[in-house]
Amino acid sequence: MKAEALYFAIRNTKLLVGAGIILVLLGIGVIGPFFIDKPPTEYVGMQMQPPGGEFWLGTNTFGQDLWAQFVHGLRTTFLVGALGGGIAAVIGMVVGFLAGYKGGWIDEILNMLTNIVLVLPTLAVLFILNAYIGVRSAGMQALFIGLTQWPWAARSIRAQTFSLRGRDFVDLARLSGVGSGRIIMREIAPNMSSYLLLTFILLFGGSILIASSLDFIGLGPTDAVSLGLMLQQAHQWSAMHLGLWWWFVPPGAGITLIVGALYVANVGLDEVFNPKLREL
Amino acid sequence: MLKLDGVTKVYRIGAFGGQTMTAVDEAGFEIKPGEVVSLIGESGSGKSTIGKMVLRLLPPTSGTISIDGRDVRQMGKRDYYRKVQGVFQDPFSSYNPVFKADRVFAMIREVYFKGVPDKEWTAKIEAALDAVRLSPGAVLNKFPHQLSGGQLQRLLIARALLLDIEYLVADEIISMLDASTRIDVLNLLADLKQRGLGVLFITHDLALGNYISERTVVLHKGRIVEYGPTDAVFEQPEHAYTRKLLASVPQLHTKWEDAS
Amino acid sequence: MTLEVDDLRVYYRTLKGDVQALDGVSFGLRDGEILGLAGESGCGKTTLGKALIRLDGRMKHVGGSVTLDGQVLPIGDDVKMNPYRFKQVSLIPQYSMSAMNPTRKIGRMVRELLESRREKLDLDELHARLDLVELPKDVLGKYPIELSGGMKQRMVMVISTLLNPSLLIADEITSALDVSTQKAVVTTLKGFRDRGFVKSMIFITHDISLTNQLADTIMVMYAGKLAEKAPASTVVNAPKHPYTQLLISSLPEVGVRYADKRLTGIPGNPPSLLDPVPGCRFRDRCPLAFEKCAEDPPPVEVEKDHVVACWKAA
Amino acid sequence: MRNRATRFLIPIVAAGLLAAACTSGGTPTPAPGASAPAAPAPAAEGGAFPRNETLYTSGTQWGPPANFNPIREWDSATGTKGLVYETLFHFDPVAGKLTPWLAQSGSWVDDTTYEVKLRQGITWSDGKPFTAEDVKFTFELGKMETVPYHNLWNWLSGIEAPDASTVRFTFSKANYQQWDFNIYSRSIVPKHIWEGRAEKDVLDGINENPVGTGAYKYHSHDQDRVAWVKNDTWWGKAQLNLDPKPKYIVDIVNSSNEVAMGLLLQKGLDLSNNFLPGAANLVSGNFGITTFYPEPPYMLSANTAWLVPNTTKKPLNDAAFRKALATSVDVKKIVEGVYGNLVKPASPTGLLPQWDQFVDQAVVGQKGFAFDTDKAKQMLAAAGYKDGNGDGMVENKDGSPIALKLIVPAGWTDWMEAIRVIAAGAKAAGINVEAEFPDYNALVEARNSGKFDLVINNERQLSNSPYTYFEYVFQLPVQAQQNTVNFARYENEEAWKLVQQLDGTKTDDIEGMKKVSSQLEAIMLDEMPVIPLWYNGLWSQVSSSVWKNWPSSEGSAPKSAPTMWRNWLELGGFESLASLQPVAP
Repeated sequence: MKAEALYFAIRNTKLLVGAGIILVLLGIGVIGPFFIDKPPTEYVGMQMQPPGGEFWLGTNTFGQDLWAQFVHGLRTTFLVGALGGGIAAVIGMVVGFLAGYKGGWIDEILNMLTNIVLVLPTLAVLFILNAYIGVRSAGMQALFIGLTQWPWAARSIRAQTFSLRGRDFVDLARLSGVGSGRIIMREIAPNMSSYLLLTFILLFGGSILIASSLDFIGLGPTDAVSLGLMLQQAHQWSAMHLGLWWWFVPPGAGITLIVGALYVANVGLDEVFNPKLREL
Repeated sequence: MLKLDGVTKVYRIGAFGGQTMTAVDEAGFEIKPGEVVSLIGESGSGKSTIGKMVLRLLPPTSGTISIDGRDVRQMGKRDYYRKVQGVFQDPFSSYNPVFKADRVFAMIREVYFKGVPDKEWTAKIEAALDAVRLSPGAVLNKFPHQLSGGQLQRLLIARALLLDIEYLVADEIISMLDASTRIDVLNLLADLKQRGLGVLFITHDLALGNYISERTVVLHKGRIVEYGPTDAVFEQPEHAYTRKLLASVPQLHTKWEDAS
Repeated sequence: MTLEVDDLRVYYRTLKGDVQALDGVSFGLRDGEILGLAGESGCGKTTLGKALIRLDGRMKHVGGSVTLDGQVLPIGDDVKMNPYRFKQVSLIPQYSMSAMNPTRKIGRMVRELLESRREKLDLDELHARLDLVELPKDVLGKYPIELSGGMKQRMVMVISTLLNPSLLIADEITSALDVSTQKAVVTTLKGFRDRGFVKSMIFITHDISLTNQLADTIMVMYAGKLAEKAPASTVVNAPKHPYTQLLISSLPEVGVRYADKRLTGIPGNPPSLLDPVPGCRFRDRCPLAFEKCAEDPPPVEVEKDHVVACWKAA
Repeated sequence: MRNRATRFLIPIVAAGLLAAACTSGGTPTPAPGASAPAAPAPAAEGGAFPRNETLYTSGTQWGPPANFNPIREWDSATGTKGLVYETLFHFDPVAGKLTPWLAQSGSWVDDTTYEVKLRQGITWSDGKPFTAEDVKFTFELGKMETVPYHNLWNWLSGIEAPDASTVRFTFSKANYQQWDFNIYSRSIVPKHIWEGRAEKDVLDGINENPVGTGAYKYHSHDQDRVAWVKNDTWWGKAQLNLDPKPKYIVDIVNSSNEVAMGLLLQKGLDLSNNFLPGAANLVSGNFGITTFYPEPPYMLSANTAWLVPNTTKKPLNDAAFRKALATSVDVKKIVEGVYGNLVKPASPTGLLPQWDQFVDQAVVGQKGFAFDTDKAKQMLAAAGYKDGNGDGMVENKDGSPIALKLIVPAGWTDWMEAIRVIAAGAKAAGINVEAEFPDYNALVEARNSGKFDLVINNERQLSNSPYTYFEYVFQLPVQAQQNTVNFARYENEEAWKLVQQLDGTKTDDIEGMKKVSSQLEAIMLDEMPVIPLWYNGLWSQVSSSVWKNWPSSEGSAPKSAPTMWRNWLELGGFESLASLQPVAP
């Protein structure tokens, strides 16, 4: 089974291209900052310099090195994506598994919770939170995204769990004296592992998009540089009108590439895991 | 002796559980050690619900299930499952498709035989496989889809045997098997009673029930309509439903129109 | 002769290669004949049934021909097959009960189906047929969910035969039913043939006892090939192929008790149809196998209407 | 950048309400508005406004025009005061003197009596004559408690109109500096229309169809614009020899500076009073956009941005500490890096360049400060602030750690950038300052109630007198809520007395003013109640594609302020409009 998945994985162009792009960008984001000695917000050079030898992506209105910002921004963006997607995935799984497996009143309560969070006007909540809490870090942003994005994952995991819990092998595990937690972890979850992976990838990409949107409307972290914040700054400081394309093209392309690549990889993975899509 | 006494199961249905549906109504019968009891009924008769209640996968709404006079609800589930085990209809869905088939043994070991050394355990498995006439090399370390339905069902019976069980619930365990192999599994079940095992054999196929059981319970819409020694039930059915059922069974050498 | 199947080969495409699910099967079907198609899972009986009406995406018509009422059916071409479906060939698939659109009332569904075939609904005829299968007329105003399994099954039978096709294929339609319903369905099918709603029929099942209640002829398949074909009573009482013999002898009947007579099954499993080795496909499990079995046994008509593919039988 | 609206709106409101400044009730603070209104349709579309007869402006109004009530100087539609309603005088910041407007002249008859002679032949736009009664009526409206200039009546004792063109004001105490401010700031309203209006209507009325004496009349308005049409019978054409050429003035509601820049570049806008980042590039980049100066700082200076310490909190209650903090700020980096030289570093006193004559250079030379990290460290050490725990940051004298939060509203990106620079500079000197960006309303709440450490503020504009500046810094008493002035909560009785003394100095007594000012500057530099950082510009970007002869530092061009900002039309804004010439005849 696993070998088969691997067999198809290394032959799936979509997966390879998607994962390749992600890995390259991730590599830049993870390793890149170690080669940049100054903080990305430092005013290091002449203002508004086009890309060139000294500053690979040029400088912005303040004379900040945009390559340094891009590299650090990639790191933050990945971090928020992974953290936000991770938190959402974990909550979604806990809620989905519990609701789907336990059923009954636990299901009803969790379902209600899911629906409440689902219809929550996220943006409005964020505005209010922002007004009262004030401090905004990348971690808090990820936490917020995680805390608001899990419902659809929980719903689909619940549905899948629901259909799996009626299977004979689950009954058999119960007949073996295995407890609920272990049945979920070891009988049900492994059956959905590919689905859970796909869910996480979608949440990951979704978190990046949401984070970028939040950044862009001014609800981004204030202690970090992210690709969304770069875009926001470029927009606010009229980079477009001033012709400073090197300020907004790289972060815009970065976000598009990451999310696009995640999507392509997701489609690829889907084909790897799903024999029906794999067929011809 | 495994005894059911006035066992009833009522399901709540409808959008808000406002309606009820009685799946099993005051069922009572017993299984003695070394005896196969057939529980015969058509779909919706409640026969699987009874199987699940005996296996404590569903709680009865009322009535008691007892072993040797002791209400099973007073027993811890782990202890209970050492005595009572089950095998289900679909061999393929009884196995978690992502794991190897012999994981069903490992699961038992984890819970009941933690301290048993590997060697002893291997010997135990081999003995159990031998009892179901499987060769270890043919079935161990394989994924479910690499094995046939007959092999899988036998493997599940071997799993139950590891626990020195007293009672086995066999819920339609051969209906998904091919004709060429189902009789062997049936024979195996019949052999188990020689080991003193009590078997609840749930089926819709009267011929199969007739083949191996000592006593037969006929279930219709949740109620027991006929209960007695198998020969008596098949040769002198008392209830009209049983007679209708018998008349509908396709016989290899007799055509319906000839019989009537 | 209604149907003439000649050396039909249909393979399944998989990643590991072609599964030779139907590997050179020939047989004929007379007007008014009901053929019982029996065999274990994976023997090719369902493939054969499907091949006569619609190949799904993974099926490939490799060779052979199907002639119905003198016309060669374009079975490899889904679009060209369209005019034949329902009018000439009709299929009741295995899970047809659950295949009905749950959002359509049954009457509307029937009308739409006929319209898509450019046929007009003869309401009197429909009512007559509903009467025949003991369905009240008002089922037409109901949704599928309001019908029981047995009623749905009968409704599907009525719909499938509404245009009086030459050939009806019933694929394992009784396997999920209770014995009493089984009997009703089988009786109904027979009635359809007797009334001429269908000219001839192929009844696919794994249950030889059941097919014997209905079929004129039984064809036993094994591993994608024909094993034996003979009048029903011959197959049940005097089979010639070792496989048929073993199969028949492994079936318990009411009255046969383990304590009195211990039946035995057939040891071993059918071979993989992915690149099968040449020769008789049953030989690994056959108690009579000898050297010659390494060659393919051709189907031989050992007596009138009794075809056997076995070196020993010939 | 979006919220820049309030940044310029508020200081102007504050200045406009000078007389009411020490009350807390009459000073509504417009909310910044979280959602941006839809971008205006391109103003270049002709329709009712032929492009070559229309002046398009933007940068003042940040929400749909709400009212045409000149009493509501803080949120009436742009142009209500200045275009429709006029004041007795204008003030010319270049010459530093009042320009008679509705008044022919004004003079102190004695120390507590001021007499205004009105011009003849002025009519309201409904044809009724403008008389001394209107002036008397307008100032007497201030007797209503909620009218912003109510406090005037604390020292104004009576008004007489002995004839149609004479108004005589008598004072219990003459505050000469404030009075000058008032006579060029108060819109005169027609008595025959406003008479009988209830207090609520006077303050909150929308005042549709405003009737004024001004050069323009109401034309129409929409969610995204207000349009004024020229008053052909305006008195000023003859009496002031001013003849504004645009037949229509259309002020576009801002949605964002980004949109404003787009409109400006498309020639859909003639005058943008928005802060446009990178404006220097527009000027040098051949975009057809010009500013007052063709080189840094490009803009006239309009107000001073201060770093305001909460002087009630340790260690900000220590002047030595405040001065060390001041010394740690690299203003040059802010001016160059953040603003791209669009602003000028402030002098140590923070007094605007227009008030240069009042700056005592000797005092500044002796007590002034300049950016010097090492010196800041020495000053801290000398004042007894040491880094005891070795984390690189100094502690309080009692050893407790110092952690100061410097706040600006989230979204005010130039200030956000600026305080990052300030925090970095402070840290380099050993002062632990963290930049934070609370929501605007939360900041206002914290600032007004004194629950903050450090905040940036610029809520006082250029005016006729440095008095307004010092009043902002030193005003007493400090109350629980400080809504407009002295956010630092700095208490110095002596300084406050000096401010009042300055107020009581006659406006032509320059030497007297200098003398008091010098003393205040000395206190300011010793005590550092606020730390002046830079002069914000009078943001103004103009396009000469339709209208020419914009104010500029070059050649013979007008030197007045090119702006539509609230309350600036009397500070030269109107004169700038009046000198425009059409490009195509």
